[in-house]
Amino acid sequence: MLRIRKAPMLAGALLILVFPWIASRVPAISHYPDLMVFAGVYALITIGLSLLMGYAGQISLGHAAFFGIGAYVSGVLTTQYGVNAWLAMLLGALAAAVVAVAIGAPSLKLRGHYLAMATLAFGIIINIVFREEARWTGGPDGMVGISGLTVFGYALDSAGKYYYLVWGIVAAVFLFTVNLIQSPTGRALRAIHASEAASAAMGIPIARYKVIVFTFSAVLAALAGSLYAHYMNFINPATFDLFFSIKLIIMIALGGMHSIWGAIIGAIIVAFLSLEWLHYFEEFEIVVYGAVLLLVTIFLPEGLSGAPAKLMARMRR
Amino acid sequence: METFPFLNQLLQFLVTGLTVGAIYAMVAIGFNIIYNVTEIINLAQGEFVMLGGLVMVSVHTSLGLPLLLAFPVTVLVVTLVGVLLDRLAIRPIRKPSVMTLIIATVAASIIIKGLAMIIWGKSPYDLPAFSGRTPIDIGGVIIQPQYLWVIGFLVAVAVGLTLFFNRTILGKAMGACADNPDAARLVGINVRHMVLLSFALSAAIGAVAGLTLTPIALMDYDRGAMLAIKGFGAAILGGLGSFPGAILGGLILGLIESLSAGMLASGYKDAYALIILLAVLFIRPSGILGNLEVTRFKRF
Amino acid sequence: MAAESVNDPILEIEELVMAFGGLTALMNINLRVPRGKIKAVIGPNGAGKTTLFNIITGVFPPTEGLIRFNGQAISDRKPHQIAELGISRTFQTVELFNSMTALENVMTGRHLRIRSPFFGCGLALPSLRRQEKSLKQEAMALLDFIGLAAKSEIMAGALPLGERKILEIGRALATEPQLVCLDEPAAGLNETETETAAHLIQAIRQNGITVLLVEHDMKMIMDISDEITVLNYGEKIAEGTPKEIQRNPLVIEAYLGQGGGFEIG
Amino acid sequence: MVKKVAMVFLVCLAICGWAIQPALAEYTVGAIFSVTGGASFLGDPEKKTAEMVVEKINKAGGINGQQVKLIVYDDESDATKCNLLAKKLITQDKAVAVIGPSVSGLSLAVVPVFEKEQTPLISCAASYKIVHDEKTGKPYPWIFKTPQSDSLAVEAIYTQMQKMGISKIAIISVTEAFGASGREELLRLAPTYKIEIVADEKYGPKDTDMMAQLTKIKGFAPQAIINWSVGPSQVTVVRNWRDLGMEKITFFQSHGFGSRKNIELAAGAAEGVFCPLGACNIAELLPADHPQKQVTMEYMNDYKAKYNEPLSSFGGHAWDAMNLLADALKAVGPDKAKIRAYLETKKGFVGQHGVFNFSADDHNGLTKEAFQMVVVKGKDWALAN
Repeated sequence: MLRIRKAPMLAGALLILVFPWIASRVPAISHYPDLMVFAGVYALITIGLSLLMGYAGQISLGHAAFFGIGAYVSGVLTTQYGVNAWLAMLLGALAAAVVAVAIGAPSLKLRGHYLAMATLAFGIIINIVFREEARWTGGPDGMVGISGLTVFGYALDSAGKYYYLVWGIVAAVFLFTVNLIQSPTGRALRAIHASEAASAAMGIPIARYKVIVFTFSAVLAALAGSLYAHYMNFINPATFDLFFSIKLIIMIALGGMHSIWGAIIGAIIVAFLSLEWLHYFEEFEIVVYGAVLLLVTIFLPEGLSGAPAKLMARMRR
Repeated sequence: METFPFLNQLLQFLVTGLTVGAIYAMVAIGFNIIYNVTEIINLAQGEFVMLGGLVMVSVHTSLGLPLLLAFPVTVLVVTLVGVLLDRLAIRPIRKPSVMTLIIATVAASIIIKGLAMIIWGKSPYDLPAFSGRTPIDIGGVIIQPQYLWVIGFLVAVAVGLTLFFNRTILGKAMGACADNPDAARLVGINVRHMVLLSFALSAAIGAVAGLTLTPIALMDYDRGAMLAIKGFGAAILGGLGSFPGAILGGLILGLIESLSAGMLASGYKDAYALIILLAVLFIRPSGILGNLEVTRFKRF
Repeated sequence: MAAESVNDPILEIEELVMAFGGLTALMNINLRVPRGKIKAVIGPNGAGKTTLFNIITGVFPPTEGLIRFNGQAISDRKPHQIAELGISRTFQTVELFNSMTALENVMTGRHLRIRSPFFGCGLALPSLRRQEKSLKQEAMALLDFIGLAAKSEIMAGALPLGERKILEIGRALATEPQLVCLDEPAAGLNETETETAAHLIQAIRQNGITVLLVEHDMKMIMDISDEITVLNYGEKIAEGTPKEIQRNPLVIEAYLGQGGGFEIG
Repeated sequence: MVKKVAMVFLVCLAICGWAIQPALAEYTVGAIFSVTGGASFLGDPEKKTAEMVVEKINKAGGINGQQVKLIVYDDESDATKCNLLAKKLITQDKAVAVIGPSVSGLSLAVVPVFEKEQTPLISCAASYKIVHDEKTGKPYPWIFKTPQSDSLAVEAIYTQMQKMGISKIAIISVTEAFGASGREELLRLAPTYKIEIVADEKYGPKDTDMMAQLTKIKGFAPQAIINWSVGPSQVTVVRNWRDLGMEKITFFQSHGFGSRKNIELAAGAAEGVFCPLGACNIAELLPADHPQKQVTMEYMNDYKAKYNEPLSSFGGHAWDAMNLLADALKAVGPDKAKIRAYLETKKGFVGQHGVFNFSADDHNGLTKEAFQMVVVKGKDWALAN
C-alpha cells in the first residue's frame, strides 16, 4: 500500500518538465505555467500538511500562519534590512520552526476538535499581528516592493523560470517525504495514527514525533511563503487568513488525505479551480466550488488520488 | 460636556459583551446539539444564523408578514435547510470518517453562502427592531431594547432545551444517542432520525440567533463563517458537548471582546479573546466544563 | 544501578492504590514478579487486572504506591519510557496497527532498537537503508518464531483474531523486553489457537523473558504459570503456585460467589 | 495510473485550448474589479458602471469607428487572483490598458506587473501609494488612478472641522485596508490642521457591535468622531453612536459612506452625520453652473435606468477610468506608450469625482476641491455650508 512506485514518479516529473513547453504551444493555456507556480507553492504546504494529517493524524487549521511567517520574514528582511533573499528565506523557515515548536508542544496534547480550535486560534492571532503591526508589515494594505529572486546573478523574473525553481523544490521535498514515509520514522507516524496506546507501548515517543512533524510542515509552509512573496513581489495579510487554512484542508481532502500524491493533486486542482476554471461560472462560482467539494467527499471519500484505483477495481468487476 | 464615570463605562462594556456573547452562545449550542449526536463539528452552523437573518428580511420586510408570523415562518424555513443539509450532504456519505463529515459541512457552508449571494445579493439588509429603537437609559448605561430580546431568546432556548432533553421522550432518546449510539440503536432508537433531528434543531436555534441579531448588526450573505468561528470558539471554551459550557463560553468570549475593545488596544480585541481561549485549553484540555474522559471516547 | 541478581524479582509493586474519582480500582496491592518465570494475575471481571497493567506500563500514574523494575522506581514514567526500560505489553482489545502489514507491525515493534533520525530518513542515507534491510530480516525471523512468516505481507487488520493476538505478542517481543505483559492472550480463541498461544508463551520464557499474564482461561493458566496472584474487587486475596491456588477456599469462593465457573483442568 | 490521468488531463486541456481561442476585437480593454468577496461593495457598482459606459460607447458607434471589447475579471478581493488576472489580461487577452483593481491593496499588488509589462493601468482605488513610488518620489510611469486619495478626504474633513471650531476628536476605523489607510492619513495630517486625536479605536469588518469602542470614546469627551470604514459596519457604528446618546459629538463619516442606501440602513440614526462626497453622489444638489453638473446628472440617470438601484460613489471611479481611457483611445489609438503619454498630459477632464489635471508628477490629477462636504438632512444629502 505504501510502496510508492517509481514509474508514476518519473512520469509526473517528466510531465512537470515538459508542461511549460506544451503550454506555450496552446494559446488558451499559455498562462498555465503562471498558475502552476502558485499550485507548486500550495503543493509545498500540502505535502507537509498531508504528512501531519494523513500520516500522523493531527489536524491543523493554522498553517496559513506559517505560510505568512515565511512570506513576511522574507518581505521585511529583504525590503527593510537589505538581507539576501535566500538567507531571508532560511531565516523565515527558522522562525516558523521556532514558532511551531512553541505552539505545537502544548497544542498537540489536545485532541481532535480541541486541536482544530487551538490551531485555528493561533492562525487568527498571527494574522491579526500581520494586520496590526503596520510599521513592519504595511498593515492591511500589504507590503510592496519585494524583489524577485536571482541565482548567481541570473534573475528568475518570468513565470517560466520561476516555475522550474518552485517545482524543483517541490520535487525535492516530495522525494524527501516519500523516503521519510518508507523509513522507520514514517512507520512510527503511521503507528501513532493507528493506535497511540500501542505506539507508546512500543517505545515511540508520541509527543516528540507530533511536534517534529508539525514543525517540518510549518517549515515547508514558510518556505512556500517566501517563494510566494518573491514571486508576487507583494504580500498582504488577507492572503494568509484562516480561509486559506481551510482551503489547504480542502486541497488535502480533494486530493486524498492518505497519500502524498493526493497532496500534490489536491493543490493543483484547487489552484486551477479557484484561480481559473471557476471564473467561468461567474456568480455561481462559489456554489459550483462547494458542489465539487461535496461531490468528491460523497463519491470519492479517498480523494481524487484514490479515484484511479477505484476505477480499476470497478472495471475488473 | 458631561463627565462619564469609569464605572458606567464598565457596566456598558458588560452589557455589550453579554449581548454579543449571547449570540455566540446560541451558535455554540447549535454546534453542541449536532456534536453530541454525531461527533461532527458542523461548520455550516454560521450559515444558519445568516439565513435566519436574511429569510426574516424577506418574509417580514419584503413579504410584509407581521413579526409574530414571520418569526415561525423563518425558523421553519431555516429548519428545512438544516434537514436538507443532513439529507443531501451528510447522509449520502457512505464511509463517514469525522474528517470527511467535517469537509462535507464546509462544502455545504460554501454552497449555502453562494446561494444566499445569488438570492439576496451582496448588500447588507436591516430588520426593524422588535420593540423599537429607543434606547433604555439605566443610570447612564444604555441598553437597546433589542439587547433584551437577544438575551431573552438565549434564556428561552436554554430553558426549552433543558425541558426537551429532560422531559420529552424524543429529547431523552437524543440524549441516549449522544451518550452511546450503539446502545441507543439496541434499544430501538433510530439513530438516523436523531441525527436529522439534531440538524433541524440546531438550524432552528441558528435561525433564532440570526433574526434577533439582524436589527442590531444588519446581515449579509458573507457573515456566516465569522459567526461560526466565534461560536465554535465558545463551544470549545466551555467544553464541547456541554450546554452550560456553551452558554458560559459564549458569554465569556463576548465579555472579553467587549472589555478588551473598550480598555485595551481595540485592534487586537479578537486576539485577546483567542489568547485566553488558548490559555484555558492548555490548562484544561477539554474546556471549562468539558469532560476529558468523554472526549477520549469520542472518535475525533 | 545495583547489579541485578537472578534471585531479585524483576518487578516489585508495593502498596499500590489506584482511585478513579471516588472509585477505588486497586487497594494496597503488593506483587513480586520473579525473574524468568511466568506469573499470572487472575480474578473475576472488574477485579482490576487491566488497570494494574495500565499502571505498570505508565498509561496512568498510580494514586499511591511504588513500582520498581530491576530495582528502579518507574511509577512516574511515561509509557514510551517504560517500554525503553524493557517492559512490553499487549492489549485486551488487540491494538495492532491495522493499516500495516504483519511484517511492518513487527518492524515497528523494533523502533527502540533502531536509529530513526528525521533528516537521515528523508535523505534515505545508505546506512539507514542497510539498517532497514537487516531490520526486515530480524522481523521475518520473529514472524517465523511466532509462526506467522507466511502471513508477513497481509494487513494486520485482515488477519483472524487468533493470529492477531499472536502477532501482537510478536510485536511486543520485537522490542526485546525483559518483561512482557500479556493482557488476555487467549480471550476469544478456540482450543487449538489457545494451545498455540500457550506454547508460544512457554517458548518466550525459555528465551529468558519474564511473562506477566492476565487471563481467564484457567486451563491455560494452570498449565503454564509458575506463580499466580488472585485479585478480587481491587484487592489481592491469594498468591501461590497453581496447585496452592486451586485449593485456596477464598479463591473458590470469589469465583463461585460471582457465579462464574472456575474450571480446573 | 497517474500517467493515464495526466494524459486525459492534457488532452482535455488541449481541446479546451483550441476551442476557445479568443477572437481579436478591435480595441480590447481589460478590467479587474472585486465583484465578489469582502470588497464587493466597490467592485459590483464598478463593474456595472464600466459595462454601462462601454455599451454606450459602442451604441454610439464605438471609438474611431472601432467597437470596444471590455473584458471584466473578478479578483474576488484576493491578491493572488488579482495578480494572475492582470498578467492574463496583458499577455493573453492582449488588453491595451486595464482599469481597476477596486482595492488599494490589490492595486499595489499588480503595480509591479504593469510596470514590467509596460501597460497602462488606471486604478479605481484610493491609496496615494498606488501612484507614488517611494524609491523615486514620483508616480510609477504606467500607473494612474481616478479616486481621490484618502488624504484629500481627510483634508476636506479637517477643513470643515476648522470651520466648525473643532479641534479635539476621536477616530475609529475598520481593520481592513480601507480603514487602515484612512486612519494613517488622519493621524498624519492632524498636526497640520492643529487637531488633537484623543482616541484611536478599531473594529473588525464583521463585528456585530461597536458599543464598547464608542463607550470608551465617550469617556474622552471629544468634540467629534471620524469613522473610516465601508460596508455594514459603518451603519452599525452610526446607530451605536445614536443609541449611546452621543449626538453632541459630531459624527463624520469617510467618503465610503457615499450611498443613499447607507442612510436608509441607518434607520434614522444618520441624521446630522457629515461626510465628504464626490460630485456624482449629489448631482441633483449641484448648482446648474457646476462644471460636473452635466456629466453627473447623466451618469445618475443612466445608472438608475439601467440597474434600478441607487448610485454608489464607487461606480463613479470606474466611470472616470473608463471614459479617460476611451478619451485616450480616441486621441491616440491602441498604442500602450501613446496612451500612457496622453494620460500623463491630460488636463481638464471632467469626471464624476472632479476635474482631472494630470501631470508627470501627479497621476491622480485631483485636489481636495473634488470633495463636497455634505450632511445628512431629512434622510438625504444636503450641502454643508
